[in-house]
Amino acid sequence: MELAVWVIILPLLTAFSLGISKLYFKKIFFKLVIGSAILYLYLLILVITTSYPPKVYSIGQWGLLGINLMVDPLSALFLLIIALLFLPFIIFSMKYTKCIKHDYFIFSYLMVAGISGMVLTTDLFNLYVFMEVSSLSSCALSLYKKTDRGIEGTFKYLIMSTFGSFFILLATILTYYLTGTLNMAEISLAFEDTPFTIKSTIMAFFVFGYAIKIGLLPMHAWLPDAYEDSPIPYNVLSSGLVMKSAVYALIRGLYIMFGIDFLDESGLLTIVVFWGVITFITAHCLAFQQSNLNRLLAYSTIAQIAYIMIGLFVGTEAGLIAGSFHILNHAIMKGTLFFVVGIFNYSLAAVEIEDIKGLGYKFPILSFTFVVGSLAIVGLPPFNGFMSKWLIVEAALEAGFTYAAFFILVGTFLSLTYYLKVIVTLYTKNEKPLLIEEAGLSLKLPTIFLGSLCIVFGIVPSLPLHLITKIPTFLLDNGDYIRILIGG
Amino acid sequence: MEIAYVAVIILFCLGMYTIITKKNLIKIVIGITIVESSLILLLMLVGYKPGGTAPILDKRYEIVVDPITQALALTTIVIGGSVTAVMLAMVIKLHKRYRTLNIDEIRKLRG
Amino acid sequence: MSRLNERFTKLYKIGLVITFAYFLLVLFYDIHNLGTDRKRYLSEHYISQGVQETGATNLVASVLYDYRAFDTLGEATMILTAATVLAFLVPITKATMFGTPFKSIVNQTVKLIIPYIAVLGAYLILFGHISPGGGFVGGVVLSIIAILLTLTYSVEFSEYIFKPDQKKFIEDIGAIGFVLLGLLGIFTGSNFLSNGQANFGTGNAGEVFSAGLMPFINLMIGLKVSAGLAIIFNSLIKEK
Amino acid sequence: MIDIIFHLLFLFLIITAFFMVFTKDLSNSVITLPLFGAILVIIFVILQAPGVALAAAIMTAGLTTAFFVITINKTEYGRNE
Repeated sequence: MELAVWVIILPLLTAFSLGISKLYFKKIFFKLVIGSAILYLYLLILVITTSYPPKVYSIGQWGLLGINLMVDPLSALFLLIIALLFLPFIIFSMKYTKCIKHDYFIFSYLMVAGISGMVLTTDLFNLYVFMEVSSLSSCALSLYKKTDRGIEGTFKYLIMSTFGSFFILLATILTYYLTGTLNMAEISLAFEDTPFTIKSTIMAFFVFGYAIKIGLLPMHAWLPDAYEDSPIPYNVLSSGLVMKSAVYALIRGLYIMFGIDFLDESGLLTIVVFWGVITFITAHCLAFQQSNLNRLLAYSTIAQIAYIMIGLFVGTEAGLIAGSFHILNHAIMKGTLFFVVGIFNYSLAAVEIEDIKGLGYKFPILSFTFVVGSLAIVGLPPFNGFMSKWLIVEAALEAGFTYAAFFILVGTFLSLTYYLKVIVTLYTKNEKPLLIEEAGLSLKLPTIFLGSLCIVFGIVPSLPLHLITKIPTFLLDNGDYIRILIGG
Repeated sequence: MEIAYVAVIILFCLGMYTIITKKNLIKIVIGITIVESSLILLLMLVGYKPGGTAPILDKRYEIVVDPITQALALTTIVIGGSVTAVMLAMVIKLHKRYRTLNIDEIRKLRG
Repeated sequence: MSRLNERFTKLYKIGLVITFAYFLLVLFYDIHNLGTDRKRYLSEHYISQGVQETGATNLVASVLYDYRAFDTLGEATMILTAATVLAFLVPITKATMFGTPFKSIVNQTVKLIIPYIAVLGAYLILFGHISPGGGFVGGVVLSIIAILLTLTYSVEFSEYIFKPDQKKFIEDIGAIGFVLLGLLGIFTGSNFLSNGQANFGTGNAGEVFSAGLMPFINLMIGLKVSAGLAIIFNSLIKEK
Repeated sequence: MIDIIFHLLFLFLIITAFFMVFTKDLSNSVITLPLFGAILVIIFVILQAPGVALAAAIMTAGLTTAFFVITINKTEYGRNE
């Protein structure tokens, strides 16, 4: 069980030693990055496989006095996403980033350390600290190209994420004031006798703070600007992990500290489902008018995360399974799409949709992966997107949110239209000769790997599902999560 | 003691107002510093016990102020300081590229 | 038309903020008079057994570097990230700062002050677990030396004294040292970052080398923060 | 006696914050920032928090003001429109 700590320490140690290798040992840079990425992958797989009966790892052996780490099936799912996305990200960005490489990998290792810290900790303030680490290093990555628009978009991203963190910090301080502890399990025990109004206000602060970071409706304007001029491999990690870690922190905070019956009683479930429906409708409509590929995918990320929120906040066990499965699927699908767009950008600096006219015939495999990815994200039958979207619709119907289920189907057709727009331009004939810089294998391999994962998880959904079906046992009734954490 | 909580609320809302309405980039970063200082002040108020002494236990004291909030406040100060430094670096870069500090003009020039 | 629109959005935002302020006032009022039986068992434990368990008389340092040392690790990476971002943002052609040529009086006084600042910084770092202060505050005081050099003489002179590569190296050494000290807990059989529990000899509370690994953690963090903030200040000055 | 000082300090804190936000000239509001930080440090000392007072004195009142002054200098110094 002490491997859980290494999941956080290893990326930190690599980031620090990369800093030193930049100065004195320039030769070992390549080996260091790849070696630690592979070691990290192996470590993650070890931690995920030994994660089922969750055990508690207390930092500094202080038990409930200090900070504890715990690998719950939900955090094991996020470690699986890190495992699936991080190595392709490293291989892809080895060749993709032309300019200084040391800082790029220092930031990416710090971001992954921040996210894995957030995912493993059971302490409220530690969650806030690691969220700040991961958001600052993701801002650093997003302004890597130093273009005017990139810096402006990142500035808005940093302002909004700090604004959201203030609300989360305010809520953390108030929970500490009311309960006297910072450990989530003890907070939920101590929250039993706080009056209803105070408890729901603190919950409102948490939801508002995390909604800014997730990009729900009124606060989503910063997301497309942050994605526009940032390096494409970073977009993969950002939409696959950074946004989702905010979703994770929200789910962990609400389900463990407040408990499912309080969420139901305070009406939060219906509010968030309604909020999700409005968000993905507007996101799909806005995505339709986009001509820039990155902005289009950014709006589609907002919509997909709205689906995830609907799935997770339906409140039933099926909803939790569907939402978590969609978290995994969306990370893979968006990863393939962004990687393919990255290769088009790398080979002929394609940014707008018109630039990729007629590429279907020059890059047959890549365009096929793009079609697979976009059909999966729209939610057509043979692919994994369909599986999770169908489970979300089923859970929404079962829990009585019929309007949500209906609007998800409407959303599917809306997203079909703008993805078809891209696919059609991909395959229309294009006379003018294109100077193409050949994309090497190290760019194609990650894309094809993630594309094939789309198909595999679509046809054999039981592969990831046997991990995901264990998630609701620790979230819905937070009793045994608390028993393990306090007993441990 | 109530004026302390009232001051925290006023500072928090003043900082939030500055972030939302002010057009000048540096004023927005000042607003963020104000909100952050108000949260640190709130942390100190939460941990204060009337008649308590500082948490340096060189001798036995009967009432001691809560050390946890001071550790959290130290962490928040350092985090806020480094985030402000990064923001100000971006403000300088933005000013160099767009020759203005007004956020609306930057949006117009962005194209 | 935009004047009216402008006024309307301003009023809308003021209204939003005022309702939020009233909302907070009601919340704090409820919390304040609820707080008669506030449960404070965690801080009671730290106060009563803090000195025996960790050996540090400064309870804030014992919470920061022993009970919740993981927060401090996260926070130390924050400073490293900010320093790397700012060093990365500096353009190749450096900008010169306001070149006010100081008289020799200022140069002389700076030369006299610097040793005292160094002693003060070292005191704050090494006595972190006895008197208020600690790794972060001492580190910032130490970084003031580099900042004074940049302000009074010039960035080139300060870069000549403390080369950027050396500062970056010290920062990374400090960070790795902190993690290795944490790993020391694992190698001796107990968990990560364990200081008080893993009987590292907490000694008697008042002395300098008393709280197990805490003086060394303080030292590492002090080095790291001083180098990091020197890098941050210099790259902000060189920023164009 | 201490209560009167306490109330005055908080009043002065709020006045400095309002002045910082609503002055037209930018360098005025940046110069008021260390004043805001200094009052905050005094309040922390009264609230029995020496470690935090030290850190706030150096970080918010000291270094952040230096960063603001540099930013003001770089942006206004270069203003040529």
